[in-house]
Amino acid sequence: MSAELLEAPATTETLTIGKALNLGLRRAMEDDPKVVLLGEDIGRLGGVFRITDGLQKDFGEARVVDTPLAEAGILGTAVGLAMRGYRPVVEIQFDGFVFPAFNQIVTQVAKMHARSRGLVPMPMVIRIPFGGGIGAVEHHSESPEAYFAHTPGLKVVAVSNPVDAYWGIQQAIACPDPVVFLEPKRRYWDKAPVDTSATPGPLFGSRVVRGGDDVTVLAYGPMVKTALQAAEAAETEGRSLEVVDLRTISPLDLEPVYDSVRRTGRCVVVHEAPVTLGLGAEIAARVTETCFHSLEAPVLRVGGYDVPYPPSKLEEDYLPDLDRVLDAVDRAMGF
Amino acid sequence: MSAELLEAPATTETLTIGKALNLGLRRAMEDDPKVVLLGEDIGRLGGVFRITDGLQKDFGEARVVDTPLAEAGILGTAVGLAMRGYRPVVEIQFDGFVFPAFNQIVTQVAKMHARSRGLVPMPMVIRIPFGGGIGAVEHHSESPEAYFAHTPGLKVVAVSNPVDAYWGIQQAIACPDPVVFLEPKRRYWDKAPVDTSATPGPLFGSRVVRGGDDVTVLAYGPMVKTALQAAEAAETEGRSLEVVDLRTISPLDLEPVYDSVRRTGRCVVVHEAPVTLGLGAEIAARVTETCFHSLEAPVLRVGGYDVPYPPSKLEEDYLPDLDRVLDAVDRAMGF
Amino acid sequence: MTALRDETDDADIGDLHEVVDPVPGAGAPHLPQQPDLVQLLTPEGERMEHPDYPLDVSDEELRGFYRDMTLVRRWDAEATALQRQGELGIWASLLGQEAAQLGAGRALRDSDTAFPTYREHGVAWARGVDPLHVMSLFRGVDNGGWDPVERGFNLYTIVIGAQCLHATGYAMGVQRDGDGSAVLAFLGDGATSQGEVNEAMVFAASFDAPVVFFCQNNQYAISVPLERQSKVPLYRRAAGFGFPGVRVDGNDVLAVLAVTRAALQAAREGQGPTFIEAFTYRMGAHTTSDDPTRYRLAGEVEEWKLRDPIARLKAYLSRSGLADAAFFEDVEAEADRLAARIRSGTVEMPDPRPTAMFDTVYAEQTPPLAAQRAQFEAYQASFEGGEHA
Amino acid sequence: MTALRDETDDADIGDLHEVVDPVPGAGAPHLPQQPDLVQLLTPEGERMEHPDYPLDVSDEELRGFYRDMTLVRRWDAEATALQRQGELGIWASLLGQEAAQLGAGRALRDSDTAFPTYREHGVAWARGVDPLHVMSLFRGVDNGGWDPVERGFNLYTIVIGAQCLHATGYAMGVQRDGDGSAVLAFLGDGATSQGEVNEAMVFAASFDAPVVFFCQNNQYAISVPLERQSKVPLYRRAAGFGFPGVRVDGNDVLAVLAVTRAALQAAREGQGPTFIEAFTYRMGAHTTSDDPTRYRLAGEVEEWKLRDPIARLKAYLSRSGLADAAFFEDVEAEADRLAARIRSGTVEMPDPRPTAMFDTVYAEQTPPLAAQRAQFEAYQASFEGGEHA
Ligand SMILES: Cc1ncc(C[n+]2csc(CCOP(=O)(O)OP(=O)(O)O)c2C)c(N)n1
Ligand SMILES: Cc1ncc(C[n+]2csc(CCOP(=O)(O)OP(=O)(O)O)c2C)c(N)n1
Ligand SMILES: [Mg+2]
Ligand SMILES: [Mg+2]
Repeated sequence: MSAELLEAPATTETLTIGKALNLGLRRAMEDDPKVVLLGEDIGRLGGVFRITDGLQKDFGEARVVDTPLAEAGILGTAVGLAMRGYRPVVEIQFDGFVFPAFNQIVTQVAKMHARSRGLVPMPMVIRIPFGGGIGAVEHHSESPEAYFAHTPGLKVVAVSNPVDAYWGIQQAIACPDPVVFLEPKRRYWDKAPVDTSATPGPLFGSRVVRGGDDVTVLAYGPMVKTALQAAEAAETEGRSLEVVDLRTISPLDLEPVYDSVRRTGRCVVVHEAPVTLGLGAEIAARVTETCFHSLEAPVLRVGGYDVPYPPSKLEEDYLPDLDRVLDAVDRAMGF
Repeated sequence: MSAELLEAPATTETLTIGKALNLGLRRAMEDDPKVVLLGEDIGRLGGVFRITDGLQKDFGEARVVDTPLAEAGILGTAVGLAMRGYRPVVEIQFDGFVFPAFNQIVTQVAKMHARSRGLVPMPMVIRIPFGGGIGAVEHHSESPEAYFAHTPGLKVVAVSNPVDAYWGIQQAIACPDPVVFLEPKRRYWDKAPVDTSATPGPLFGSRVVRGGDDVTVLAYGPMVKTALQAAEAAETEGRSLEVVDLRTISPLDLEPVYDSVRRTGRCVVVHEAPVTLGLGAEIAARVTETCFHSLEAPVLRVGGYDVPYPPSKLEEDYLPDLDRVLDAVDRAMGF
Repeated sequence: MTALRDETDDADIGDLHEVVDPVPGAGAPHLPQQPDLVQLLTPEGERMEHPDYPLDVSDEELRGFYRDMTLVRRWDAEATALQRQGELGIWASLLGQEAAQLGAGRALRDSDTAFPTYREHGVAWARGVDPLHVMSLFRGVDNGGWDPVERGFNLYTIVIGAQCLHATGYAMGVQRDGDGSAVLAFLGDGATSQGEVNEAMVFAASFDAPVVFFCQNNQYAISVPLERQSKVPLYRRAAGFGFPGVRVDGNDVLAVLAVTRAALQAAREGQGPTFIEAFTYRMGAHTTSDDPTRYRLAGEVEEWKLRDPIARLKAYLSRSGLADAAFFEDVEAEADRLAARIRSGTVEMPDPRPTAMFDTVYAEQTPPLAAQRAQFEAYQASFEGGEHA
Repeated sequence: MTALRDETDDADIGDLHEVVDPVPGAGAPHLPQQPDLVQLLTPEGERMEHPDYPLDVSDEELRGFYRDMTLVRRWDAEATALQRQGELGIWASLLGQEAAQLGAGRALRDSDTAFPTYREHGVAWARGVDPLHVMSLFRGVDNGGWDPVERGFNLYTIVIGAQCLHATGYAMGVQRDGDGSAVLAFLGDGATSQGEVNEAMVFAASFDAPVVFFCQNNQYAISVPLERQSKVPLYRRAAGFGFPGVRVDGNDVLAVLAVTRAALQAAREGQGPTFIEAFTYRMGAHTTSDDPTRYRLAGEVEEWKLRDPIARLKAYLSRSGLADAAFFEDVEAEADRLAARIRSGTVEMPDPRPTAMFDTVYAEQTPPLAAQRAQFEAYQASFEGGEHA
C-alpha cells in the first residue's frame, strides 16, 4: 500500500446542509469554469443564508454575480447565459420571491429545449430556500413546488439532508436540463457526516430511508425529518412506518413507493404546501391507479391548509408535524 | 294580466358564448358603476375575440380601459382600483400571457383579504380565454387553471356554455372575492338559447349535465362538450355515462360527484392541462378518499401529456378527445 | 462610435462619479455639493431657501418634526432591542431615514393615501398608526394590525415594488372619483430595478395618475450598493417615462416636506406623477438579521452621521431659539414613555386565535375551507381531550 | 407646483405633441421635420449626410438592400396569401418595416447574435434563415425550423419582451468570453411597457453588456397607439437607465444601417448598451387575424405610403444611375421565383411526427415521460389495428 493512500486526508466531514451546499457549489465551480452564480446579495454578503459564502472572493465577480433587485431579470439573463454556453446557478432569496420570475421560468426556461427541438439546451439550476418554520414574516415560508412540478420542461428536486445537499447541487448543475433545486431552509443547520469522495446515487431517485410494514409515509425536503420522527414515535406504539424520501419531485420516482405500498397497503403523503393540488394529490392519484388492488385505505394527505401561509405565531398550527402525521396514520389504519 | 306583461319582449335569445359574455359584461356595467374593464386592446378594438365589443363606445374610456402592454401593470393597478372601491374586470389576452402577472395574482390579489384580516376586499375578475384547439402559435393554447386552484385566496371558474357565460360573468363580478374566470376560447362560437330573465343557479356549483349509470365523467370548460360527445358515442355501445360539468374549479363542489360515483363506482376526469398535478389529480385524491369503498376502479385521468403544448399540427394528438375519453372509460370498466 | 457616446457624456445622463462615490455630498462641508439636490436645512442646521420650493412652516410644526423624529427613532431603538430579546421575529430599522419619512408623511393630507414598503414606520407614525399595530407584524401576530382604509395607509408590502402598481391603480380610482386627493407610493433604491416598478411609471404617466413615487435612496438594497441598480441618479429615471423627477436631501425634513407637498399638489391638480428621490442613508443594518460589516466600511457610516436628520433640526431649533432645553427634555421624557408603552404592549400582545387563519381567506367562505376549519378544530380539541397526549 | 412642472416643459422631456401627432414627420415634405431623427435618405430618395453617422456603402451593397427588401416584401405578400388560403395558421406581416429590419440585420457581423420578436422576417433573411423555416412556425409544424445557434438568430419569441433579457444575458456571456461580438435585441413599441424589458435595460446598464436594443416603433401594439405606452419619444427611455438612446428613420435603410452599426461597434468596444428607436409604421394588419380598420383611419396609412422604404431606395438608385430597368426586372423575377418556392415548399411541408412532442422536452428523457410516450404510441397503434374504428 502506497504512502500516499495511507496519508490521504479524511474525506468524511460533518457538515450542515448549508455548508454542504456551499462546498458542493465550490466543487462544481472548480470542475466547470462555465458555472456562474447569479442572485441578490450572493456575492459580498455570501447570501442571506450564507450558502455562497466566500465564493465571490475566490472565483471573482464574473462568476459570482450580485445582480440588480429583479428576479425576472435574473432568470431572463440566466436564460441568455445558458444559450451562450454557461451553466447559470440562480439563487432566489426566498420562496415567496420567485413569482416575479415566474414568466421566464414557465414560458422560457421550461420550453426552450422543446421549442428549439433540442438545439438550445437550458442547463440551469434555480436554487430556492423553501418552506416555513423559521418564524419569518409574509412571503418567506412558502412551498411553491407544485407550480413547478405541473410545468413540463422543468425538473424539480428537494433535498433533506447534508449528503444529498452536497451531491445534489453538483448533480443538478451537471444536469443538462433546468432544475428547480429546493433547499429546506429551516433545516440548513442540520448536520450529518458527508463522505466527499463517495459515489452518489442518482439525483432523480426516491429512497426508502426507514423500513416498516404498516404504513408507507412519503415526504421530501423539510418534512422528511418530521416523517422520521413520526416513525420513531409510532414505533413506541408498536406501529411500523416505512418512510420514503421522495427527493425528486419532477420527475417523480414512484417505483419504490409502489413496492412499499403493495406491501403495506396504506400510504400517507406529507408536505408543507397547501393540500389542494399539492404533490400529495398527484401521488395519491398515481399510487391509487397503480396499486388499486393492494390499497386497504385511500392515500391520505397531510399538508398545509388551503390558506395563505399564516403569521408566524400560527405557523406551528399550520405546518404538518409529528402529531398530524400520526393522526393520518391512525386514520389510514382505521379504514 | 297587465298589458305590460303581455307585451314584455322575449327574454330568450340564442347566443354564442362570446356574445353571452359581451351581454353579461354590459349588464354588469349597467348594474354597477364601479365595474371597470382593463386590458390590452379591449377598447377601440373590442378585444381580440371581440368579447368587449362596443363597450368602450357606450361606457367611455374611463370604464373600458385600453392599457399599456404590461400584464403585471394591469393586475397591479386593478388591485389598487379594487382597494379604492372599484370592481375591476381584467382581460388577459391569451392564457399564455398571464404569467407576467403571476406575481401580482399570487402574492397580492390572492392574499390581500387575508393579509388585511378582511379589511381590504379584492373583488376582481380575471378573464382568461384558455385552452387549445384553435390552431394557434405557441402560448395561445394553455390551460393554467391548476396554478390558480393551488393558490389559496383565489376562486376559479370555467364556463362551458352560453348560459353559464352570461350569468357566470355577472356572478363573478358580483362576487366579493377575486375570481379567475376561464373562457373556453375554442367554444366562443358555440350557441345556445339564453333566458336573460331567468334566475341563475349558484356560480360555485357543479352540475350533472347528463345522467348515466356506468361511469361518472367529469369535465369543465371546453372539455364538457367533448365529454358529452363521448357519452353519446358510448350510448350507441350500450354504455351509460354520467357527465358532470364541474363549473367551479376552486372551490371544488364535489358533493354531486360523490353521489354519482357512489352509484357508478367508476370515475374519469378530463381536462386539457397536463395530467401531472392537473385538476384530475386533486379530484382523484378527494373522490378516492371520500368514496373509497364504492370505487370499482381507480379514478382515471385524461389530460394533456406532460409536454409543452405542441405546435398546432400536433394539437389534435395532444388534446383529449372523444376517443381518449372512451378509452379511459374502457379501462375503468376493465378494472 | 462617437456620436452616441457623446450623449452619454452630456450633462443629462453623465456624472457617473457622483453616484459611484459612496457618500455623495449631501451638504457636509468636506464633500462636494450636489447641484441637483434640493436642500432647505444644511447638516449644520442652517436654513436655506430654494427658489422652486418656498416653504411656509410654523414654529409649532418645526418643533413637531423634532418630536416626531425623536419619538420614531426611540421606537425604532426599542424595537431593535425587543428583537434582540426574542420578542420580535425580525425588525427593519429606519435609523437615519426619519426626515425622509416624516417629511413625506406630513406632506400628506388626511384624505390622501400612502402605500409603504416594510420600513416606513415614520410614515405610519405620521398617519396616526399605533406603533403596536406595526410591532404585531414583526412579532408574527398578524400582517399589520392597523386599518389601512381608515388610516389612509396601506399595509406593508414585502414583495419589493408591488405596492407601486397598487398606488398607481388607486390613483386611477381617485382620478375617476375626482375628489382632489393624491397618492404617495414608497419604494427603495433597490426597488427601482423591479419590472413592476417601471410598469407603475408607465401606467402613471400614460393615465396622468395622481401618484407620487417617493424613493428613499438609502444607498443599499441589503448588501448591494446603489450603483448595481443604476449608474445615473435615480431621479432621472422619470424623465424617460415622461414625467418629472427631483432629488431632495432625504435627511432634511423641511426639503422633503416642501418637495413632496409640491409634487402631491401637482398630482391633485391633474398634472400627473412625479418621482422623488430622497437621498439618504440606512444607518443601521438592513434588518436585525443582517450584518452590514460584511459589505460596508465603518467610515462610511461615520461620515453619514455628520448628516444626521435629527441633529440638524435640533441645531436649527436651538440656534434660532425656537426650542429650549426644557422642550428637548420633554420630548426625551415622552420618548421614554412611548418606549415603555411599546415594550409592555409588545410583550403582552396576545397570540392570535389559531382558527383565524381560516376566517379571512375569502369574503365569502367556501364550503371546503369551512370543512377544513372544522377538521382543524376537531383535531385541536382532540389534544385537549388528551387523546394524543 | 411650478418647479417640477418646469422640468417637464424643458426640451429634455417635453415635445408631447410630437408623438401625439399620429404621423410625426419622418421627412415627408408636408410634415414637420423631427430634429432628433437620424436620416440619410429622404422619402424622395435624396441622399443626406449626418455629422454623427458617416456611412460608407458600396453600390453593390445599395443594390443588395433593394434586392433584400423587395424579396422580403414578396415573401411577406406570399405568406399573407397562403394564410388566406388556409395554408398558414396566422401570419405577422412586416410590410413597411423592411428598411428597419434589413438595415439592422445587415449591421450585424456573422459572429453577432440577434434576438427577434415574431415579426423579424427581414432580419431572418439577413441572417440567412431559409424562409421556409419561418413558414413552418406559422403553419404550426414547429416553433421555427432554423438552427438558432448556427444562424446567430434566436428563435422567435412570442411572449412580449422576454427576449430582451435573453439578449442581455447572452451579451453578459459574450463579455465573459471577450470575443468582441455584439448582441442585437429586437422589440416593439408596445414591448417598452413590459417590466421585463425595463429590467433588461437595468441589467444591460449595470453590467455594461454589449447589447443593443432595437425598437421598431411601428406606432401600434395591435390596436393600441404609441401614446398609450409613452407620451415622450421612446428613445429617451434609455437615458434614465444610464445609456444613450437614438431615434432613426426606420424607413431609411441607410440610416438604420449606420446607426445600428455604430451602436454595435460601441458595444463591441465595451461601451455598453444603446437603445435605438426605429421610427416606422406597420402598413398592414397586426397579423392576419387583425382588422385594423377598427382602430385607424385609411388616411394615416396613405400618408405613410409616401415614406415607403423600398420606393425611396428605388428612387435613389434610379436617379443616381446605380441601377437600371434590367436590374429592377431581375429582382422582380427573382422575387417571383422566391414566392413560388415558398408557396410550394409550404404546401408540401410534411406534418411533424406525433411522437416528436415527447422527444425534446428534456435533454435527458425522464422515465415517466418515456412511459407516457409509449402509452401514446400504443394508443395510436390501437387505431391502426382498428380496435377503436
Ligand atoms: C421581490 C422581492 N425580491 C427580494 C426580496 C428580498 N429583499 C427584501 S428587502 C430587499 C432589499 C430592498 O432594497 P431597497 O429597495 O433599496 O429598500 P431598503 O430595504 O433599502 O429600504 C430584498 C432584496 C423581496 N422582499 N422581494
Ligand atoms: C406578454 C404578452 N402579452 C400579450 C401578448 C399579445 N400580443 C401579441 S403582439 C402584441 C402587441 C405587440 O406590440 P409591439 O410590441 O408594438 O410589436 P408589434 O406587434 O407592433 O411589432 C400583443 C399585445 C403577447 N404576445 N405577450
Ligand atoms: Mg435601499
Ligand atoms: Mg408596435
